[in-house]
Amino acid sequence: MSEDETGSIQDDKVAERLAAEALIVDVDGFEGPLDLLLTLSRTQKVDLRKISILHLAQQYLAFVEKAKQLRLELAADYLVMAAWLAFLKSRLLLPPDPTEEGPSGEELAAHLAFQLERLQAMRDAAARLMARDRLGRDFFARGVPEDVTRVRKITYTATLLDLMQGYARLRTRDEFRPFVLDRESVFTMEEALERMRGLIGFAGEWTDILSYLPTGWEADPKKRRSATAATFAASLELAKEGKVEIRQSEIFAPIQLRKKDQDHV
Amino acid sequence: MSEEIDQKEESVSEESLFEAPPMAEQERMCEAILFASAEAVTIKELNSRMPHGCDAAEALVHLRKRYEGRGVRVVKVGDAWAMRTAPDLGFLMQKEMVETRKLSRAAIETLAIIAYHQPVTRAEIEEIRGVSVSRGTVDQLLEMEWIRFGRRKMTPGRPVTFVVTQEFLDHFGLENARDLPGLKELRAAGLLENRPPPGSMPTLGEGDDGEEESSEGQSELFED
Amino acid sequence: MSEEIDQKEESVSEESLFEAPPMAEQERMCEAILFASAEAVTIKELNSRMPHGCDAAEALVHLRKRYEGRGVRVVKVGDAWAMRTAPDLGFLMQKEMVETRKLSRAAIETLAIIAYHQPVTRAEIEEIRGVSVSRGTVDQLLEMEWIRFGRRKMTPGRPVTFVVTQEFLDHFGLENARDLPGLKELRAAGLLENRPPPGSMPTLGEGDDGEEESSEGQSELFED
Repeated sequence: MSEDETGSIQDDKVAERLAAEALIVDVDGFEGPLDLLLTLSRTQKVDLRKISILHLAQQYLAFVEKAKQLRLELAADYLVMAAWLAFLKSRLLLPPDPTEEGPSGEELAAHLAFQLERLQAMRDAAARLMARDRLGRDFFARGVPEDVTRVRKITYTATLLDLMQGYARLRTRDEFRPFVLDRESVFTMEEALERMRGLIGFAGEWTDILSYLPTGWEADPKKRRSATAATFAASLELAKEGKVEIRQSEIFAPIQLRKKDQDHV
Repeated sequence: MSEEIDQKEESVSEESLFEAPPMAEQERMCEAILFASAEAVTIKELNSRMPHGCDAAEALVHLRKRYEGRGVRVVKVGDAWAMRTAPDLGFLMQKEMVETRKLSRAAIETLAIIAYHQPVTRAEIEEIRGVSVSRGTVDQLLEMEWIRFGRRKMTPGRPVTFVVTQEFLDHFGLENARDLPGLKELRAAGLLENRPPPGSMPTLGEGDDGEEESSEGQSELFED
Repeated sequence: MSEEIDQKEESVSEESLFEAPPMAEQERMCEAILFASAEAVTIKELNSRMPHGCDAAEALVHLRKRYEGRGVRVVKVGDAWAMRTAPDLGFLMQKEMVETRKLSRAAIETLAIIAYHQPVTRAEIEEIRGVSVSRGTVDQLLEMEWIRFGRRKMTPGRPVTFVVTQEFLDHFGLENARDLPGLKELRAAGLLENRPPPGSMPTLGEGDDGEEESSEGQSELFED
């Protein structure tokens, strides 16, 4: 924790003097008054725990004076700290006044010492942290990570509001658009029934019901599906009415029908 | 810590001037290089990266043997070497991700119609939506177990009907499909801006249901 | 060869319905998963990717041991695990070295303060450093994914806190935030405390919020 550990102290007197001058010129290089105090405290060359806060306060005030002479602009917080240190200095120098309220000069000094020590401790910790073996510098991760295939499982969801809005949308739309069913590719059972009633008279032999599909409905799969379903449903309806017979030799085999011959009954 | 490493590094390079590191150490080096490399590494490159005097080819023989039967293997790729996970463990390289998506508009509308008009046939849904209902939409809703087949209608062709399921009610926090807000409430909630022309549509909750069967079917459905 | 593999795969998935694969096999699986991933993998994810009934935690104990002294190590990073090359072989890896962005002194200090004092508020960081923390510094650390937001403090204003991430631990080769160098000593010396200033000290980061809690919050974070 002592400043020697940081290795930043320079024993060389020339270097020290140069550093002191650098302090003045490079005031912007400090990260605030606490940083400046910490740097100044290094010149005392003692453990931070044994540092003389009074001496440090004097050093700081001298620094601020010098900066003013050089007409360097000091940020407000440096000046606030200077004012406070001047106050602290007077407290430390004058014999304690028992009538005075608030913390004693010693208490204030102790806290400042604590702050300095804590900041130094964090700097040391930071240095130790950065000196650790580090990923990408000292040790390495897998060079060719293998992709993890993400098996997507999609679940769909909707809220009650979605549902209500959807329904409301439908109901509202009806007001603007008279209801028209897109029947272009829908062949209804009624249509199929009508068509088959006309044709059934000719179905003396077993005939695949697919041959009853209306012309022009075979090509488009959508239309074909609709027509097939409707024709099949109509065939069942006709069978129920006793007009035709239906047979299928096995599952998925063609469904055939023929006119029910009254003679065969 | 870093000092230690520096020392070691130094000692290695010092040694390298005289003799190569022990084979076990060379094996470790090959292992680390193959692991960290983005591409397969040739023996030549291994040798050039390892301290002078190393024999990467020999080290690889040892390394390959060490990984035999492990979850990772040392393999030759062309004239270079690489480490790969064992092929029989390929099935571990997948991760199931559950993604939640919004139901499509068509599906929501179809679902809403089923919920409000159940039991309802496909033809009826198409009439209300004004477009044909794709098979996919119905299948999706069936698969989600939000709708199921209801009783067949006693109309020509005895078409199948759709009704909503208990899962549907659970998901939407409904006790009963009849708890769905009626048109009046939808309007009060600002979801319906205009008045629909009177009698244009059978509605729930407004008691103008033309089809007796549907309300019958419904109460039957939800009584239990 | 491929047939053999298929059979093996089959038998594994068949077994998984009844009992977990043998520990040696589980170790291989952990090995393959960790090997294949550049990022650390949590035990939870390992278990979710391995067949049902596997115990990744136990398999990892074996695996870690197996890799002791090798060119590649099995390391713990927070509650996750990863494979990393041995740090003493870093000198072989010039090719893989990534130039890490130079962090400013402010960023390094801020990072250290967050690591040692976490969860810590911005005001507390400012109190320790004696200067205000620039937004850019915090942003940079967040962007590098070395810090993240922790829970808010239960003090007036409910200020957000910062904590270090798993990526931080991984980068600095730490198993745990408790393994930070010198943490114990610093705590014993009282240097991780947030002593309120006596009377009217000039403090930065005004409106500093109840510092009493920080040590509490910290013990919470470090204790388990």
